[in-house]
Amino acid sequence: MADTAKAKGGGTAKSTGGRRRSRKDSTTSATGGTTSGVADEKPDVLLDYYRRMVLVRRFEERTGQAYTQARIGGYCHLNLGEEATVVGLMDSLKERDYLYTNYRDHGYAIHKGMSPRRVMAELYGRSDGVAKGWGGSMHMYDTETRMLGGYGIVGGQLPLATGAALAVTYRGGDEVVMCQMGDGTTNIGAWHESLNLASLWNLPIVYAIVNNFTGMGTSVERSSAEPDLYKRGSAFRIEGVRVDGRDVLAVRDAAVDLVEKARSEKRPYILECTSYRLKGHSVVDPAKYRTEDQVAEARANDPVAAFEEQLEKAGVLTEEKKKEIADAVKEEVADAADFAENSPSPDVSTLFDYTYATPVANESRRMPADPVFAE
Amino acid sequence: MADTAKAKGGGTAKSTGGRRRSRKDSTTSATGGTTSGVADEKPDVLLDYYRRMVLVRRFEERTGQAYTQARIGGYCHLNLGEEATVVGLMDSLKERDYLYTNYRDHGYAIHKGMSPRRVMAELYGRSDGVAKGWGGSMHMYDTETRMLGGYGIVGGQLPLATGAALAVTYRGGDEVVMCQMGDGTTNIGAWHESLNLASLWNLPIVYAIVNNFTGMGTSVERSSAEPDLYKRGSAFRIEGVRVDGRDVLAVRDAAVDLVEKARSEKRPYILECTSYRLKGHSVVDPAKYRTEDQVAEARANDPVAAFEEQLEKAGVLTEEKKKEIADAVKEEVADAADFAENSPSPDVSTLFDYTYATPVANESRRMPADPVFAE
Amino acid sequence: MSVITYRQALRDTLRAEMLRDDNVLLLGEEIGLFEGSYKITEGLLNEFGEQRVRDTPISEEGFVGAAVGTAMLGLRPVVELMTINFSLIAVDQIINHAAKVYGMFGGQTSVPMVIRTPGGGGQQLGATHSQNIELFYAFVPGLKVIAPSSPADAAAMLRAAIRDDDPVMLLENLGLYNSKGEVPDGDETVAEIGRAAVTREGSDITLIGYSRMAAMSLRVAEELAEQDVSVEVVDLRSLRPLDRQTVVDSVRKTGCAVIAEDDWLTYGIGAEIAASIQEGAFDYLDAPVRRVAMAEVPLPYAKPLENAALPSAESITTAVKETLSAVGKRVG
Amino acid sequence: MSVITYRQALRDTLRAEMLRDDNVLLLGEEIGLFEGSYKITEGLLNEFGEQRVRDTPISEEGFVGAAVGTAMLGLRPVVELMTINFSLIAVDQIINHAAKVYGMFGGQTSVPMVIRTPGGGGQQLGATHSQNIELFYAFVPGLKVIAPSSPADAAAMLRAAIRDDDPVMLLENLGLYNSKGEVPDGDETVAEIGRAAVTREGSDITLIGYSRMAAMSLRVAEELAEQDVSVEVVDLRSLRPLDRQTVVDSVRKTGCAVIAEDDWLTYGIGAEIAASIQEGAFDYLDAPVRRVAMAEVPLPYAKPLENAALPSAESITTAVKETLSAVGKRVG
Ligand SMILES: Cc1ncc(C[n+]2csc(CCOP(=O)(O)OP(=O)(O)O)c2C)c(N)n1
Ligand SMILES: Cc1ncc(C[n+]2csc(CCOP(=O)(O)OP(=O)(O)O)c2C)c(N)n1
Ligand SMILES: [Mg+2]
Ligand SMILES: [Mg+2]
Repeated sequence: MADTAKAKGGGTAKSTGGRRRSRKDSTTSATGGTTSGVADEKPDVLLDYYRRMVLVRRFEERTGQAYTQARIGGYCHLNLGEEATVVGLMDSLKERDYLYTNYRDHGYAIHKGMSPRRVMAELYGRSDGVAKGWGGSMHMYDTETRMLGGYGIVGGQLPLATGAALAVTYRGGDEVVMCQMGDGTTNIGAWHESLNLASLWNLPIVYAIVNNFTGMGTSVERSSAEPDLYKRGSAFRIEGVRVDGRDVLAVRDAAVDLVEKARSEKRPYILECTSYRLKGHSVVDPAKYRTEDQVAEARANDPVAAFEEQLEKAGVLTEEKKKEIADAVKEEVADAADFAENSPSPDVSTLFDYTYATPVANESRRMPADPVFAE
Repeated sequence: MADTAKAKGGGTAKSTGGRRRSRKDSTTSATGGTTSGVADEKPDVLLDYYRRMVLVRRFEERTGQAYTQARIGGYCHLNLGEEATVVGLMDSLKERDYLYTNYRDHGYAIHKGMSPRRVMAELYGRSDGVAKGWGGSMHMYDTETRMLGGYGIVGGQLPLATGAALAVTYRGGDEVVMCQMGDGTTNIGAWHESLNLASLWNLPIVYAIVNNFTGMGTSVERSSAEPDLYKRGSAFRIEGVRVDGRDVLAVRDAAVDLVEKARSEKRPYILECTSYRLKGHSVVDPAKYRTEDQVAEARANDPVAAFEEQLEKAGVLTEEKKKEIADAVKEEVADAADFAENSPSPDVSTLFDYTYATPVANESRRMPADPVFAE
Repeated sequence: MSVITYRQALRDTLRAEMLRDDNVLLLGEEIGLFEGSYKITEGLLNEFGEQRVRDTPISEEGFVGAAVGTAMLGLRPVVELMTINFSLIAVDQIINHAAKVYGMFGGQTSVPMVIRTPGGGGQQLGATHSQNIELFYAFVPGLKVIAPSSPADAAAMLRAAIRDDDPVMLLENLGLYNSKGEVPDGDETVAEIGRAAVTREGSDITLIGYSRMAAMSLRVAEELAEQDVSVEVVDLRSLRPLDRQTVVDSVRKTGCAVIAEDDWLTYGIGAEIAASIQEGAFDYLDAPVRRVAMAEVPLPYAKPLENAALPSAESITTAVKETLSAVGKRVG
Repeated sequence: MSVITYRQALRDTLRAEMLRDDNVLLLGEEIGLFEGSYKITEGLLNEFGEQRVRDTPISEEGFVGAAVGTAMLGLRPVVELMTINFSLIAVDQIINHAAKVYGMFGGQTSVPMVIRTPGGGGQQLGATHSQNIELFYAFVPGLKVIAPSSPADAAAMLRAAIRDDDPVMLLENLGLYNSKGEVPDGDETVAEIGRAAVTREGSDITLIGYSRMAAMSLRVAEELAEQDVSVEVVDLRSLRPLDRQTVVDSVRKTGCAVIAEDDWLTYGIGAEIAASIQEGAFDYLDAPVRRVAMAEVPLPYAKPLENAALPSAESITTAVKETLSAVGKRVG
């Protein structure tokens, strides 16, 4: 179920097995990936995962709407199609573990523990937002739940997350850092420098690659000379694993395995989760560059629909339960939107509140029309 | 004789064989590496290589002296201990091939075809220098011999060299680009980005790593999570080869092989040459951080002494011939130094000659004490 | 004469230059199949193929440096950096390599390349995606840095940049892509890099801007004209070299000046303009040169905060009026 | 009171701060075994071990970013960048991350880190290794940028930087490492970031500099005193925030000013100083503010060219004398 690229300490870096999986051959059923091991998992857990996935789906749909209505501004990237990956990854982390992500961060923020209300309020740029309206879609952050930020500069989060893992070892703690990124991100220099440091310094970190097979419109094959991304750790003797990111249990199992290895061994790992982006790169991208086949393929690989179908077949998800969950989630998302709508915008008087943490002499607090020397 | 990390197009990236060679186990004789295949090579060629190696040795010794006498300024890094690597690599290139190097570039400049006179004049900062005194030790450059520069920013030459190879394919040419660098350079982001591009775009380039086992004072093991540097191409499906850089014939053979493969297949390759730095990182570095053992080991691995001994034993290098070469080289180096000494410094009136190639309106030509508006 | 957008002017010029010269190639993220984040390269992959319109991985340092390498061999690459914020990843290749190769090696090899990249705040993109850091490039000898404010200038300057033998940074602006203006049909004007332009004559005060702020300054001047204020507008057009003389000549005439910039004030582009004016027009100045610029904060996402932090037509108008009253000229 | 070098002041302070606070750790290339390219960290690996004095690979972006990450978790990393030229590789982590984390996330997590790095031309290091690009950091809100010119300031400012909760760039200078000065024994002064200092009082003219140019300005003032010229010297000390008031107060007193900087003139640090002076002391200025700065070229290696391109005591003296004669003050 999972491909592995081993690179054990001391030994020779080599990539074992790992038959190249193209988008085609990883499509295992008409309605997307089959979730493995459903029969062996507790129904409660399965239903909870289902609920969480539906929550991401509905939250993101609502976000898309609100963006179209100009209630949300800036760049806005959704987790549509990546719900199983988001839920599986987040369930592998303990509360004390740290998370860094890229700008496609709403689902992670919610499932690392932020309330959908405050995430939505951030999207609306309101003062009750998780970053008080200073960050917006790309920059969810919450010290309490240890989600240490969504970052908009591709690859920017990698050195930071690596440093967080260094701080953990410096203090002798047993937290793990997870650093999420997209496939395109493995081509930037910060990837190389960060993974080298993490391996050299034996840091407890899991680099989680969400491989949706494309950057904005550029495919993995056209951007990565080694398109089997989990194997790229070979340059640092870091072991990598690839899982089907439409399979929430597989993602969770692989993530738990690597997170706990990272914790006990103090070693970095790579986890690649393949997935399908259901829509364009960001809300405004009509994705004209996709062929009809690709659109159909993505739709056929909808992880929420597939998981739902499977749970229904397995008798875990009854019609009743499904409706109950649908209603509860609908309510939760509507409540989040209401909360956001009613939260006040940050006051202009706070404009200079967050330039410096330690107050400093002669800081400029000039507004654009002010002269430099106030009389 | 050479370790290989294969990564053939289409197949799975994997590192084959390649037993880890530590400094210890690559020491094959008391006086450094034995040069392989001496018996099979023409005496003339052997003597020529010997002469070239001696030329680098004497040139660098003279450079060190001149630096100490403050005739040369700035940072100054010598090829002492890397003579076999320099000569072997340079002999693999055709005149039409391009070369990019780091700042440790004197030997390469000479053996890519620049006259020692003009290289020394550059070191002296004189107008007959290869870069008219604008570059200095770290920045040898000559359009004619296609040595497209020594670069002082670690890793800076990699994207440039990669781009040169792209230009070659854009034009349908059959030149190859060689890009030299040190071991420490494989840890910088530009390495990753460049090699990924070169593999993705099928560029005819050989990345030549001179592994002298240390950056300034930091060992490969303390800086590279994969210390077998030739294997780092696995992240890009680039094949790598390691040779004993004290063995001029082995370096040449491996380099010729990869350069010609790069030329015919339009593919990038990695060539790692292990070698020993006989002195400190730069002329001013007393290398106090080296243990006595390490100093002794480096001295025992002097490639010039070893090659000399071997050629003598093989009867190729007679006492007479040795003296003849010694004298000729001594003469050549003395002549270079004289030439440099007598070359005029660039005139201050040329200060604004090389800011722009296309003249431009309102360019500043102010000297430090001048007002902005000349009356 | 056609009225076209700034975007269209750039695209048409790119296309024409590619038709004119086989050595011109395009490199950048998502410029091919995706047709450019801001669609400047729409249709070009189809027309010219992958060799000449090359999608790159997300590797700004790598592909900007590679472009420098191609230029060293005589090609004329035009690189798109998606926004100027991402140029920070490539800044070593731009400043330590593109800008140095010609001089550092004694003038042997020029680097004929163009980097096109948009700046501009006001799109709610947050602190890391809204910076105006043209200063970093304008500061560096060896680079040429130009910033068109109109479709006609966009075309003429891009043409000049591509034909120039030095590395040229062409600063575009998110807020200008859809702006329209007249461009003569079949225009072949090649702008002279290093020249500012007086885009509106006036006698009461000099208002200086570049890129979007030059366009905004023109609008402010038009509005003020209705209040009988005669504003002379200088569009810097070129940040390096900087055409101080045109600025100073205007201020010698009007006696006072306001600078509109959308970067941060302290050490921003306007600082040099103000410093130059006081040097070149000392005896003519009737009031201090005023600067209108961003508040000095990491730009917040929330719209009210962002609006407050950025310069606007209103803030420029305020500064102009206050300066006029300082020199004793009545407004309205 | 001991007379020690600037280098020693830095080293002693690093050591004392490490002893004081376990959260202080050092990161950088060759700072451990090699003891620092310029020996600022001599002996520290031996004393504190690898966990606290960490040699890094040549990966400026990676380890500067990693330092930001450690700071986000409450450590207080002090990073050495071998020279400011190499900071360009890390500039995205400095500007887009270190400077943004506090504000972009609404003030939740501060980034208490220090980046120490020397600048300075005049060592024949050529175009890429001789740049003074402190401007890039001084321009960015969210960073604090300080530049000591004496051993006492080096100690007091490094102490302040380490104890400050924001990212601080501490600019050292190759030309100052061996300079000596008095530092009180057992000194515990914590400099106030954001404050300039009048390092010599005078009445004829204000001479403004920072780092090596502040030290050089003092020497020029001393020489000119022998010619009966009374030069007031202002050492900026902090480039962001910038203490305009101290500068302007001095100029209001003297009526004229010269700025000495060793970066390029156009858009250099001095531009902001001149712009600020004309705004804050307009009615007091008797002559234009003059700037002495590098010639605008990629700095050549050859000594005569390098010497000609760089500001010197002579060029500063010339500008001072010319300014004095412009305001009608006799020299000598
Ligand atoms: C350094 C940098 N370069 C370019 C961009 C513009 N950009 C934003 S997202 C993106 C694609 C990223 O692809 P990937 O890493 O696969 O993540 P995905 O969006 O698919 O989740 C690009 C190029 C950026 N934000 N930062
Ligand atoms: C980006 C950058 N960082 C740091 C330096 C300082 N530096 C110069 S040489 C060097 C060591 C390079 O080691 P290696 O690549 O192994 O080459 P070697 O000198 O051993 O030939 C360092 C760190 C630099 N020049 N550029
Ligand atoms: Mg992707
Ligand atoms: Mg080395």
